[in-house]
Amino acid sequence: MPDLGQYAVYVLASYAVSLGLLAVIILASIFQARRIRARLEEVESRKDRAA
Amino acid sequence: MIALLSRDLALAIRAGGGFGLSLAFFLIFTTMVPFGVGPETGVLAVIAPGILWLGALLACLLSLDRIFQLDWEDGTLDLIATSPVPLEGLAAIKALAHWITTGLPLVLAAPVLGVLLNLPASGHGWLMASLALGTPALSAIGTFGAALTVGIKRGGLLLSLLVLPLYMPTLIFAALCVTRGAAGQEALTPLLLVGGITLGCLAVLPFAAAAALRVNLR
Amino acid sequence: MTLRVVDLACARGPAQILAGVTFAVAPGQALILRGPNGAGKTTLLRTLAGLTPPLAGRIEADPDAIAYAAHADGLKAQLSVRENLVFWAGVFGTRDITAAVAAFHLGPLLDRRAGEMSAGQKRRLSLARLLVTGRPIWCLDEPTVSLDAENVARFASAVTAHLGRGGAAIIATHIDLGLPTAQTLDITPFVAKRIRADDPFAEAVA
Amino acid sequence: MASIWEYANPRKFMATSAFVLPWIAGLAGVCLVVGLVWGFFFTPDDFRQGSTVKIIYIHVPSAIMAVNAWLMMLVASLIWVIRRHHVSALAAKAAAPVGMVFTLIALATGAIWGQPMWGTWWEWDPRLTSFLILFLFYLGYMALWEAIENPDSAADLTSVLCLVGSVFAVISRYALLFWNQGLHQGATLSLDREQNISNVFWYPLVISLAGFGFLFLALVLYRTQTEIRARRLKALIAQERMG
Repeated sequence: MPDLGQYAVYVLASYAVSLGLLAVIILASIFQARRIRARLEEVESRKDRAA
Repeated sequence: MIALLSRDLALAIRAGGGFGLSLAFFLIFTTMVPFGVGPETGVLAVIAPGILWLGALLACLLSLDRIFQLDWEDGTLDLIATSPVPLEGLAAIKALAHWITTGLPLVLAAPVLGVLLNLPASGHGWLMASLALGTPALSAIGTFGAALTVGIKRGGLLLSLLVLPLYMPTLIFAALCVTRGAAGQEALTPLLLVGGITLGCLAVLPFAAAAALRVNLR
Repeated sequence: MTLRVVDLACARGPAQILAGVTFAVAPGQALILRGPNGAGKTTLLRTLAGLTPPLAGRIEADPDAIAYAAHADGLKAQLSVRENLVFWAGVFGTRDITAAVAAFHLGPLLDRRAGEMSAGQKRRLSLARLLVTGRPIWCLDEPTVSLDAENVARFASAVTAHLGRGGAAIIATHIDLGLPTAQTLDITPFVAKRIRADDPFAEAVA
Repeated sequence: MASIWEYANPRKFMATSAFVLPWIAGLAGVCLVVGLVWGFFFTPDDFRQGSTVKIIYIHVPSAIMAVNAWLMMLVASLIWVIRRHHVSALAAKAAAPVGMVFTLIALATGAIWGQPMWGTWWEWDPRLTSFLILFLFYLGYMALWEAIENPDSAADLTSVLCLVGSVFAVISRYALLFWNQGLHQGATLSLDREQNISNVFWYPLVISLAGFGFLFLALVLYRTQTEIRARRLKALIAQERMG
């Protein structure tokens, strides 16, 4: 772990916030994708059953 | 087109409270500032230019969603869209009507409120000049925002979110102009820049507003 | 000056409502649009008026020939009858409103506010507005809603007079107006009820 | 290579993006890890700024990507308006949240970095403030998408907003320079100057910038797939409602 000196808290804080925000957008995209994909499959199967 | 303007002005006076509404807001906003900031005239004099401009800007913002909403609801917008009057003309006239009923009274009332906030005497001229040059841009941008959100129920809040970022350049230059004017420094450059932005808005935004109206009328 | 519509396809939002609509309306003729509610009468009229761009097909008519009137008749309650008519005359470029006022006996009502009038009187004012547009082809969407029998008869005679002067009318309505030269067009066979043809999301995207 | 006009067909876009996406995501991961780890562990401290210089590996790339995301949305909106290219409109909608997050990262790292250097958490510096304004533009753009029911009208209106917003964003940028001289450092990565910062910082910075770029591309492709499925879902439900 490099010696970050007196500014350690700032460097670590900015890395933590940034990686955190990236995680948020990535996870949000994944969950949204799963939700839409599930609803689409449900409606498509409903359509196939009806046809 | 003249018929449109005269009707809008007549309607504004007869029904919408027209000139008084935005003036009343501007007065109330300005009187509330010392309650929040404290009565020291020294402090007020420093922030007066910015506060006066913010008051004028918010007064314009408040009356934006009424620009198309009434005509949208009673079918007038559909009928005008099928008439020889181009939608670009309609947007320009609506912006002009909004400016006359809202922007112009603010320009005239500003010095009085400037006194309320202890604006230095040298600032009054610049205040009126910057308001006179800047408020038409606020009306043009506001008409564009109103055209974008006309089809949306309760689109008023969204309208503010869309329009306020577009107001920033005008606010920055105009407030700067009045601040420098009040401090006796050279304030012509920001004033010309405010005028430049306004001319740009008046030239382009009616077309953008008409495009948005056509989409909403589909 | 005949209005000819060839193989017209109309859409409302994401859905295509009508397809293959073909008809012609000669001067002096009226066309009554029949069909269940929501079948697409309003969409067809809005497409004819040029508000909604058609998906396909052609509308052949003289430019600026079609006047459109919907339920919402574009009248301002705070303005008087005269001011409303003068306004619409200004918008459509005709100067004189006396003909329209006389045609619908609005003389005594000229200075009354539109908000203070009965449904029948308001309908007469909106018809006068149509006359003020000076356009030969009227597209009317349910013009006789909220009208009693006596006003419906007066409306029918007004349309007949318009036809007499060489105008044409396309009216979406459920009631029988008793117009002499009226054809009827049932739009049910043209109903499409599918996603717009130009919408690429109509079929599976895997 | 197939021209982008073929990708107007969502099915073709889905097939190709499904194939390409894992590679781009992998590249993004590799570049990010290499760039950040190299920058964080193996570069010396700056004589003046000490270890805070390490924040550069996130602040500069995210700021650059925040602006590029808006430019991408502008181009996608133009393609939609001119060629009715449905997928590009959805790509613009998909890119907005990603661009917003990059703007947030740039703002957060800028503010945190500013604390030790300028002594305050938030400094009304022209460049930092223009990112705050960009953030508001993203909010407005996304809010307009959500507010409109009919997808095609939403695409048209948001495209007009994006065009007009871009002009005002540029004007605001220069208005801010006029308004407050600012403490921000000069351009770190300008191409015209021969030597921006010493090489030892430069390589990890470019790699992490590539990482951010690929990450943006991967996220946009992934989210566009979702938007296409959502549009397909809406079409199916509309069809069902029509009976």
